[in-house]
Amino acid sequence: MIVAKRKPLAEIAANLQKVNKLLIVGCNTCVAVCLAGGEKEVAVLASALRLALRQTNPTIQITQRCVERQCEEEFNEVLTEDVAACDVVLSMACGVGVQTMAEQFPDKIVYPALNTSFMGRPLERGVWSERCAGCGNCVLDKFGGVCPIARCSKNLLNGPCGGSANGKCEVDPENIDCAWQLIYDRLKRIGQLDRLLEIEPPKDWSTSRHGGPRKIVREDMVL
Amino acid sequence: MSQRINVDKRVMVLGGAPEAGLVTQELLKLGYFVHWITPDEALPNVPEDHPRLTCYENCALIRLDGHVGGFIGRFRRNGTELSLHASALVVATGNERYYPIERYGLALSSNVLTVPQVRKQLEAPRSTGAALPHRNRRALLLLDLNGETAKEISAEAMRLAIDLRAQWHCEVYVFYQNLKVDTYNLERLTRTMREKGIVFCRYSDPQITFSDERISVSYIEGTVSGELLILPEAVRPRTDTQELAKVLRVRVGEDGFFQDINIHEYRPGLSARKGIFFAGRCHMDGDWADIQTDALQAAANVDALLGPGFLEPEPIIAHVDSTKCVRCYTCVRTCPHAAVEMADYDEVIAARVVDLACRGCGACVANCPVRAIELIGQAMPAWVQSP
Amino acid sequence: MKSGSKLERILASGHFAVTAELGPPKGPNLEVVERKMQLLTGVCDAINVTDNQTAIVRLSSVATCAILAQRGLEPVMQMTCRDRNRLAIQADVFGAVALGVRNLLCLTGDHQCFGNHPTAKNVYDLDSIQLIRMIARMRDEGRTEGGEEVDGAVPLFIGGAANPFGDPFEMRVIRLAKKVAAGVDFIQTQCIFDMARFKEWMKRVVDQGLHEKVYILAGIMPLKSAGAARYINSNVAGIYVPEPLVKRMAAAGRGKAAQAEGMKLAAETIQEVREIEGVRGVHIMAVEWEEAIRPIVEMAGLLPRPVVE
Amino acid sequence: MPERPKIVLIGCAHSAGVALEELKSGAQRLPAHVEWVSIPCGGTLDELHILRAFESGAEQVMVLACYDGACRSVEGNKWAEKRVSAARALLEEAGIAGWRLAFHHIAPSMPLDLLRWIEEFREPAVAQEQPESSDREAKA
Repeated sequence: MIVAKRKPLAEIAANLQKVNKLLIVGCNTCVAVCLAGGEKEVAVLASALRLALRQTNPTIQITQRCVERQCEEEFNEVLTEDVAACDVVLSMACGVGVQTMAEQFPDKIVYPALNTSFMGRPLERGVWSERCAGCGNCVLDKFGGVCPIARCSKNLLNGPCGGSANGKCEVDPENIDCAWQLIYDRLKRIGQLDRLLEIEPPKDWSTSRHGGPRKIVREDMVL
Repeated sequence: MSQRINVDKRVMVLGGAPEAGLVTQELLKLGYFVHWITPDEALPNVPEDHPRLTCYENCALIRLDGHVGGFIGRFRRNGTELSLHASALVVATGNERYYPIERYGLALSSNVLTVPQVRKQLEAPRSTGAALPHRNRRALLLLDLNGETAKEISAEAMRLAIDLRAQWHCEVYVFYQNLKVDTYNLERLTRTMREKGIVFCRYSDPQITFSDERISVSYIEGTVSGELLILPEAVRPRTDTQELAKVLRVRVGEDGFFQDINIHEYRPGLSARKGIFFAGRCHMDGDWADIQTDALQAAANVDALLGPGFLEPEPIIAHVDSTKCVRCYTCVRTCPHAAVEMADYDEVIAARVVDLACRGCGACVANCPVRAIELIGQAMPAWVQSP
Repeated sequence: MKSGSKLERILASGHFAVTAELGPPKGPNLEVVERKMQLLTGVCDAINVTDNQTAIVRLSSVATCAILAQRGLEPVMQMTCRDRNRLAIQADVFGAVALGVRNLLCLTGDHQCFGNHPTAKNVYDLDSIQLIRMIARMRDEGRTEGGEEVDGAVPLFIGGAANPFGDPFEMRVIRLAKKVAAGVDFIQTQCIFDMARFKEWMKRVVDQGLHEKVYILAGIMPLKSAGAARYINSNVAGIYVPEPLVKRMAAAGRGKAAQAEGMKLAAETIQEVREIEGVRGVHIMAVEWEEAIRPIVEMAGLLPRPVVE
Repeated sequence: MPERPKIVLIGCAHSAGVALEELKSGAQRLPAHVEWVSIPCGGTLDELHILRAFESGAEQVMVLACYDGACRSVEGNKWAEKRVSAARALLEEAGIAGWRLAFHHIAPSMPLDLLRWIEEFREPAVAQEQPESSDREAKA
């Protein structure tokens, strides 16, 4: 899923000093599941903003809404009246949801309330870890199911750098596992250590963000 | 929503420790049907042909579904799987004994022996003509060496000391650090020991030296030498404790035994999960008398729960609005009572709080990211909802 | 001869090579370069010029190497994958060759979080093994990474690094083998303090016959003090100074006495690695302490340096 | 008697609630400016309860939960403490001093401690009111 985290309150509040009617819109998909932008976080943010603005903008009116999936226009249609009635939309969705709102309601000011961070998974309640960099050309088959692009700090494709110690990455030994230690351990376990001997050629990054904004068209779904 | 549910008087007792037998016997006496199940080869002291008892040896729990009043245990036995139903479950798997060589730093030899080893020599039948290896010798018994000796093991060591004195006429010195005599048995044993002329020596950091055939132990007031050093074994959780706790969705304490007793709210032996009880050595340190008491208490706890023949939810319980749930598993991962699970609501899969298992703590409510859970029966001031 | 560089000629003629590291200044101050060049003249066979080492911005290795080459010194240009993509790397390599550089050390590069621009975007378009192979193809096949013909020759002696002390240990020899397969000519290792582990690694290298395919120069770092050793242990992943060495440095006291001990220790380490099968030279990294290099090389009995045709 | 600033007390019914009952049986009462909110366990506490209490005019909020090892739901008291930290961080971001939110472990046998905490809670409020006085006026 997409993992995000709320921006600092002051940064959000800074954009709202002159706003009379604010609409906060959460999203019930990824950001709800990663505890960043569901109904609860919308309510907490609304309350915290009223407190933060009580001196400089005490009359602000805040409406709270949540939609099923903010990146789909159809789900946002229920918001039409609320959006029309507000001055500013504060989106608690990922960056995709924020832009959907901005595209769907082109005359409205839309601000983000979250920092969208990565595609990852929960390791335990309250802990999420990055797993995929969306490079557009999956290499997990070669690396025992551990992605060196998303999980090695230097996205190395031919083995660990010298900064791997005790299974940890020197960039942050407390929090980052060395992806190459994981790859080595996995390949050993599944009997594919021979894959390590192959020299992986320079990656074709054109399928990633480096090739420019991407679009997928599935011809059989387009009439 | 407060509904009574009738429950069977059917209980699973898990584990082959002696206290499991006591729990079983007591439950049978109280009129319960018992499935007595152990992963071990055999069960101790099985009552003969009891119509309400079924026994399963070599039978390991691999999965537990359901909740209080309707647990379904899935077991593996001799390569086949079987399911057993019960309204409650008592865990009495016991503990594991071992010689803590790393803690003691002393290797066993002909004159450094464990309590059970000496006991075995003591009890070897005279008719075999075996010599009495340590007769008339001076024995040094070391309790609490680099850590506390468990109570049951201390009691066994003390009984050994008394018997060595009586049967082999040994001089016995007992070294201790912080002798706990907080049970009737231990208190009585220490009194008997003193009466029999056994000497107690307190140490803080004992120095143990070996020269020729003799062993010297220094204690606070001096040094004693003898020919035989006796060391008690130690106990640790059974190796399958963690795994079993995971299957049962109950906690283990920091020491690795099943969850500690909550002194304020729980009677001894209640787990945080309704309908699951702990009995004996799998969760406590005590001598045999304490363990017996605990086993009877476990049976009484079961009876307090199931005796009336029905269960009903507590006055405050959580309830999930399945149409709002986004299936993030936060509540399932949060519930300290393992009362929340993903469930099929015919049309949607969503979290469900099992009414009978819920204790109304509200942790799921506060953590739910989409506010799909509410506490039924709990009123909050109006300002909580709208400022 | 693949490149005809002086370093290659020294190694090919069987001499025990000595290379040393020169850290460029944090700005265009040529006086620093001059001073360091003087310190290193005549004490080593080639001079490594670091490339924004530990991700701290410095005078570029291309420019510094060009200056060294103009003065008739033998530069080993270090090139990391952190700051440049495959276009920039190839362009800079062409430039360096045009300016007289004949040795190139291909590195992954320290992560920018350790340097003075921790908020920078890194590149890592290539990794060091891909870089080695790209340069080898430029030299041997006359092709760029993209497959086009290179206009002119690229006579480079290609180096790589190896860290026998990083984890997973089993990967360390595999990685060396991959570098050899990619076309590396010489290897400069991470600083050696844990001699037992280095010997274990070298044994595996020799067992696989890799020492016959690549010249291995053992990394040497003189310690200035016991504090420096402790700093390495707590701050540099993948290097470990064993406790006896830390104690030995501590026993030497402080200041000049400690420095003298550090130089002596370095010279002893050189003598010890010289005895190991497969080690063909040493690479001395005296970070911002280039004054130490001459006495160390002298103590190790490696002066004067040989002259090759 | 001048009106004292409102304090909201949110506490676990099993510990703080019992302590309050004890107070009443001793013929003592909570001062009038204190509003008691009973929750069934510390686990129920939501940071929103705290924020809303401030929004609805509380000057101070005190959260009371059981001691470690005494929570009927094992870790409800730990949840309460976490929520308080999260709410305090938000309040400070919103410009409300962190001391206005207090957390105490409590046992049923501690009614007098509870009274004392409430008294002590008030005093620094007076002492530290100055720097924040303008915002209080603005609100009034």
